[in-house]
Amino acid sequence: MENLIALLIAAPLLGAAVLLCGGRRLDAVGQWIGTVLAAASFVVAVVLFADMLGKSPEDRTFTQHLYSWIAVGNFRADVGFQLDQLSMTFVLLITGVGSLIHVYSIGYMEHDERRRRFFGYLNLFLAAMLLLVLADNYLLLYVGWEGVGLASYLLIGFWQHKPSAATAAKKAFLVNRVGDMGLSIAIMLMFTTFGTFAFGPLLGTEGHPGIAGDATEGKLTAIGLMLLLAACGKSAQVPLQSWLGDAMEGPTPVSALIHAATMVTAGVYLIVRSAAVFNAAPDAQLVVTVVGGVTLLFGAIVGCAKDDIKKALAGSTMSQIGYMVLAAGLGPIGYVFAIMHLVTHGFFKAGLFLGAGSVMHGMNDEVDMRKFGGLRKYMPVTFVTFGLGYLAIIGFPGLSGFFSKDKIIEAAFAKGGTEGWILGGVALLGAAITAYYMTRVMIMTFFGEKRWQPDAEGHEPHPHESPSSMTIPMIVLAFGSVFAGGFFSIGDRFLHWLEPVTGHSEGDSPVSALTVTLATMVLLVVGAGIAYLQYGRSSVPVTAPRGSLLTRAARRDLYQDDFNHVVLVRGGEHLTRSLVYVDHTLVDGVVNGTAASVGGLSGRLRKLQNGYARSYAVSMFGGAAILVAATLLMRAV
Amino acid sequence: MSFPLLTATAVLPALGAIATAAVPAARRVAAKWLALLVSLGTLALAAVTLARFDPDGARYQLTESHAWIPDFGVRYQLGVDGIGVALVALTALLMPFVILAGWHDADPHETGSRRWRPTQGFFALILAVEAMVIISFEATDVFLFYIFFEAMLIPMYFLIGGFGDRAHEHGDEAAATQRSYAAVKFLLYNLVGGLIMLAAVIGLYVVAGSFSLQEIVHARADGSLHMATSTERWLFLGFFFAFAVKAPLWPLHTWLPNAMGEATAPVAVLITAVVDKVGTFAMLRFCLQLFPEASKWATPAILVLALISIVYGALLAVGQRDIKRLVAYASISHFGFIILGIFAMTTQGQSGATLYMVNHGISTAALMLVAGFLISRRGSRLIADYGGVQKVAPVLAGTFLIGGLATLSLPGLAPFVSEFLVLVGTFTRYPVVGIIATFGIVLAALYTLVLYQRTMTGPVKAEVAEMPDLRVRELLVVAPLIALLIFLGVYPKPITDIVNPAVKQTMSDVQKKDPQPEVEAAK
Amino acid sequence: MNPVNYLYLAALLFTIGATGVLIRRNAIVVFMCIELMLNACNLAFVVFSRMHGNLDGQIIAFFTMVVAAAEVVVGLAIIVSLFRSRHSASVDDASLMKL
Amino acid sequence: MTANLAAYSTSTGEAFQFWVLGTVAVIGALCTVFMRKAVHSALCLAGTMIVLAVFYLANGAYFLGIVQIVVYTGAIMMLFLFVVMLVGVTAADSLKETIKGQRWLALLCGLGFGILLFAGIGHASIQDFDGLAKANAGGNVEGLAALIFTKYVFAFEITGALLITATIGAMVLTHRERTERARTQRELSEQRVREGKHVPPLPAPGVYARHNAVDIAGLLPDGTPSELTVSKTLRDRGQIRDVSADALRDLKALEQRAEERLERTKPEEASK
Repeated sequence: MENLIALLIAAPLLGAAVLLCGGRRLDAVGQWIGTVLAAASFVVAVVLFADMLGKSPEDRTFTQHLYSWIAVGNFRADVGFQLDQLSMTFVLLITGVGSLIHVYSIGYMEHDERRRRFFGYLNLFLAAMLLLVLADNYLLLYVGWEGVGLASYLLIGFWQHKPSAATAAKKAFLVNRVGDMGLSIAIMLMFTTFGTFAFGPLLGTEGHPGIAGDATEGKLTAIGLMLLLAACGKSAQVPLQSWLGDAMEGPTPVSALIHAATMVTAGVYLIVRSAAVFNAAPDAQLVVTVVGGVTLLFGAIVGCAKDDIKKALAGSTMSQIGYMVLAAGLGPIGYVFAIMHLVTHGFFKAGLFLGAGSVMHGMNDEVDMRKFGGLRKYMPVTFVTFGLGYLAIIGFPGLSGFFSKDKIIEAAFAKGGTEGWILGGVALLGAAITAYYMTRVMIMTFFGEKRWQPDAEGHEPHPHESPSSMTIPMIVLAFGSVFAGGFFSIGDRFLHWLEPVTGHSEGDSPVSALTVTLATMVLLVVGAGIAYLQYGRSSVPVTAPRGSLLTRAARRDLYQDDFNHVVLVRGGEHLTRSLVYVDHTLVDGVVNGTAASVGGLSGRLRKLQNGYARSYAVSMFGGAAILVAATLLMRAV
Repeated sequence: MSFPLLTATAVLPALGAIATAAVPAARRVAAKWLALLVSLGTLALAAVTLARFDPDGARYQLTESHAWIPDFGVRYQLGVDGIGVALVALTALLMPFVILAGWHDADPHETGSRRWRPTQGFFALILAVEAMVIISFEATDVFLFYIFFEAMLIPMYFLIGGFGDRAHEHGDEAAATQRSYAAVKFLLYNLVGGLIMLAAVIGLYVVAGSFSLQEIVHARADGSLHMATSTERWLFLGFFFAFAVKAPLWPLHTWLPNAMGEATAPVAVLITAVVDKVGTFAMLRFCLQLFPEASKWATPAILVLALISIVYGALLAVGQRDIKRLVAYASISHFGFIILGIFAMTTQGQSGATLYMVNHGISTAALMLVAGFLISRRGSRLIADYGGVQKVAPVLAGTFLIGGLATLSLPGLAPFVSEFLVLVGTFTRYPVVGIIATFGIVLAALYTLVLYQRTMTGPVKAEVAEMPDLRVRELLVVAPLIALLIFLGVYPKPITDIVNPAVKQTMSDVQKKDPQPEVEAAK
Repeated sequence: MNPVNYLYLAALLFTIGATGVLIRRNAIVVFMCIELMLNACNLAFVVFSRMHGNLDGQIIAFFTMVVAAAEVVVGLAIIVSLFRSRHSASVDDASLMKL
Repeated sequence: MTANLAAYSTSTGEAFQFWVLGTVAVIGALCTVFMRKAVHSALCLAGTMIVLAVFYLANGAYFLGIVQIVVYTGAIMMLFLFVVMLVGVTAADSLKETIKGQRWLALLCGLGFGILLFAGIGHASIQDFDGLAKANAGGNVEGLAALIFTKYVFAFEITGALLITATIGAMVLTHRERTERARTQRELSEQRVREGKHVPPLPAPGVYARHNAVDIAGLLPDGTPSELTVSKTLRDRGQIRDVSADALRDLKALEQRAEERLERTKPEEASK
């Protein structure tokens, strides 16, 4: 049974290989090949899951060793897989949501001539993401880590003819590379500190504690911070968050799959997976929570101001991942809830993005919410599914988000001390802002009067419901958004499932769970109410008003991008330009200068060779005289 | 005495060069096929060598030794260790692709050349370079090595100066001027390095009384040959300077962008993927083995220079306007990594560096040859002249992207393994150096993706709208290289198995041990 | 008188001849100076012959004369043909050795 | 005298002869170098050579002495004179130096070399003179012949080959094969027109003048002399006689005489 693990990856990888190398012959059937192989992977995952459920919690770690990849000295990296409860959770999410989005894409990308390629990239992404979560050592994880980065690059830039898409793709890859640098330094640190970076010996398995805790705290903090840097890059956390908004240039299914449900959560996976390291490095944990808290607010604020529906959702994603990172930084009290929120977020955010895609599909690819309005009548299915996703994300009682987010807020308070109050307060505030911006999106898109206008060529959009290939995945995801949280929480099913891997401890919360829930409810209502007052009661202007200072700042991603642009891009341009100049004038100048001075010297010496035989005769004669002199001198001596 | 396999591997291309040059003027196509067949034959011989090589056997295998100039103790002495055999295999492997990629580069009607029999000359010169490079990798006699180390400059000079890239922004006249400038610069730069090395070679003979690598190493090991510290350092510097020019190491690098920019793409591949490797290879074989103490003495300075090369090369690559010069500066950055790995004096570093030489050869060949195909279609080397190629020539763009991704060391492709090994190997001994070098991977992503974005994506430029996609011949060149990149990225064991024992030997020569991890893994 | 004085004389003549070669521009005069140098040598050989008491020195001088004769014949022929093509017998006019 | 040749020191007669003739030889050599005209150089050289012949004789080299006079002075120097006449006079005869620093360098080298030679000779310890009495006992010519045809026979034969080669070489060098058709007068005139200079034939000497000697330049209409009218050789030698002023002066004198004859002058006024 354990040998099936490789099949999980192999299926989508085969799909990618066939679709990308297959050529035009496969254009007609490309989408089916891709979808079937993604679904096959999901089926394998379900089989493995069933098998895993049949075992006792202690025996649920499956491993499969394929071959020795790199072996030099005591540096050993194998290609091997480890499937435990944590990985299983991810595998199910990835293959499940992934398959749904494949199905969705069949409809969404129907008219794109490069559809085959799109499905190839999607399959490539699935393979890389599965490799990321299944790897049994950090180096192999790194392969998956960069693999998803590559897939993300290819998919963001899928519409390459648009310069904005190409730039966004490049930016995403570069920012991620900065994070990757963190991961590679972390691996190097692990190797020098422990002599290994395999999960087994390092992090330990059930009953066999790893050696991660044996190192000095300074080393562990360094490793932890480097892992956090990696997580920041992949999960769009401050300060490496800038790429996510631009990444919305990609096709919407991509935004749903990669930039909402799966890839961006890889950072959370990394932190939770490295729990053994973080548990022994409290300073690193503190930084993780701070990053999570800051991003939580950052994303939420940005999400409030965006008029582009996808960018608003991207801000929301950032913010929700901030919750997860915050939870992961809390240590054993938060790991499980981080993952739980990750899964529920996977459902509802994917559903929201698919809904947004459906809206765009019906609106001639318009993304400006100010040009939507009143769409509920035209797209009932989209409206309902989107609405359920909306309720889930704001934490409406009984829906998924309610259970997972509430737990995180509780856990933040449970951290204790001033930190606990601050983190808990931030999380609560975040919940309020979430309610605000999501209500804003909801109202601007589906309620109010219709505001759409003919496009440049005079085509009036005709909003219509999407085909069933698109609506069915949305319905399935909406189903998940509604029930997943409850299903997980009743009887602490999820907690018991993950506990063997991540460990769990109940914190000592200064605030009771009920108080937190009530406070959340109140803030939720306040947030949603303000949004309703602002957008539901009065009509929405089609062109964005200038807005307050904060709004303008939020529209520009709180000027963080501008900072990057001025400092890194402009500065880098100046640096490279001056270096090119230096290379040409100084480094090469020295070389050419040497050459020129040798040339000048020979030019002067050449004048001795004036071509007159008599001149040469003088030198001959002089030479003869010198020879005679030398002979005589030698005789004399 | 058994069949002289190593000699045969070098002699076959040499004979092939003569035969190709002798093909009658009218039979140009025959010359091409002959060159291709000879290179394939050499590849077969190299494969046999690789198969006959026993990684766990003696250090130097398949050895041959004959007296050559008895008066000076110069011997015709060949032998390969794991590092040498890997590089011989790389050289033999790349040549058929270089020849195939340059199939039309020397056609008189294409180049408008009035030279006498250009095609025959072009392919004969390529084979001559191959022969000389192979024998350099095989020589275990310092003098023999020196001769071919220098002699390969001659055919390279003619290849750069005689068969340059026709795509030049200021027309043919300027191209010819630039080309001869580049060729002369290449020659003089390397000659200066070579002459300094010659002095060191003679000095070594005076001190050691022998040119034989093994003899000297043995004599030094058992104490029968003592070198004064300062003598050893001077000799080391003499050797190292020549290799640093060839490699090239900052600040001795400025010949490379000119040479690679002006040469045709296959010749540029020849320069960076094959000929330059002799420099790094020689550092590993001659500098470290002959002068272990001096190598350790010079390590800090060399590491700093290598770091500068990595960052500087990458930054300059970002600032280039010319595709081929960009690849050249990227190569400078990569050579920084190789030298870093060699002088980190760890097993991982040196194995990684050797692997890096092989992988860099393949990846640069892939990127540069595709870039060459691209340039030959549009007739311009300027990045700004392209745009939207992806739309009209998706296969070309795809292969270009894969070549680029290999250059930025994407995991899953071969260069990643080597680059990571180098970084780890460096990091274990010099953490700060390792971290700074890691910045190189971000910069690598920057220059590669900027290049890809500016040339391949965006709206289709009018001039490239009619651009044909890769032809069958071109696909034949690129596809195997890409397959190899993926294979070695996923399964580098065939090479590491061969290289590891040799690296272990070198490490014991310099009497260095890997740093041990702070926390021993509980088994 | 010591016969060594003959050698001094030979040296003096040789030097004068050599200087003449360097100073004069007319190829014919240059040639004459060369002849002067050869004659100085011959004188030295003859004196050596007397010093050593055998005739080998004279034989060498004899051969020198033969060679000088041959040289003059060819040299003058060269001058004549040079003059024909360049209308000058100046050695400076034939400065094509310059790049 | 022959017997004395064996002596270490020489007779007074020989010493006298040496000092007198040696001086002559040195003067001749110097003149060879410094005479402006090649003919003079050649004659001075011949003088030096004759002196040297006498010295050969004095040193017991009778055969060589005669050969020196007959072959060298008689044949070779005459060949020189022939060539001098053939080549004519050129600007090269000037002693003016054209290469910067050449003369000083040459003198310096010569002086240094001479000093070195003198030092060398002085340094060499030449003690005993064997003299040629024994060697010349059977006759100088016979002695030489015995050596030439035995010990030096190969060298002798090779010099023979050398002489033949030199002869043929000289013939080849001076022989001029006419490789192209001689140009007709028409072609020559066309060439002159094409080149645009001296379209008409060169002017004859003495036109517009009362002189027609070859060394007198003809006068142009404005009374200035035209060098073109004089042969190149004379021009190079600087032997042109300028009579432009003469003509005017003559004219003036003529006018004066005519005036006097026509009694236009007033002697009384002149006498006043």
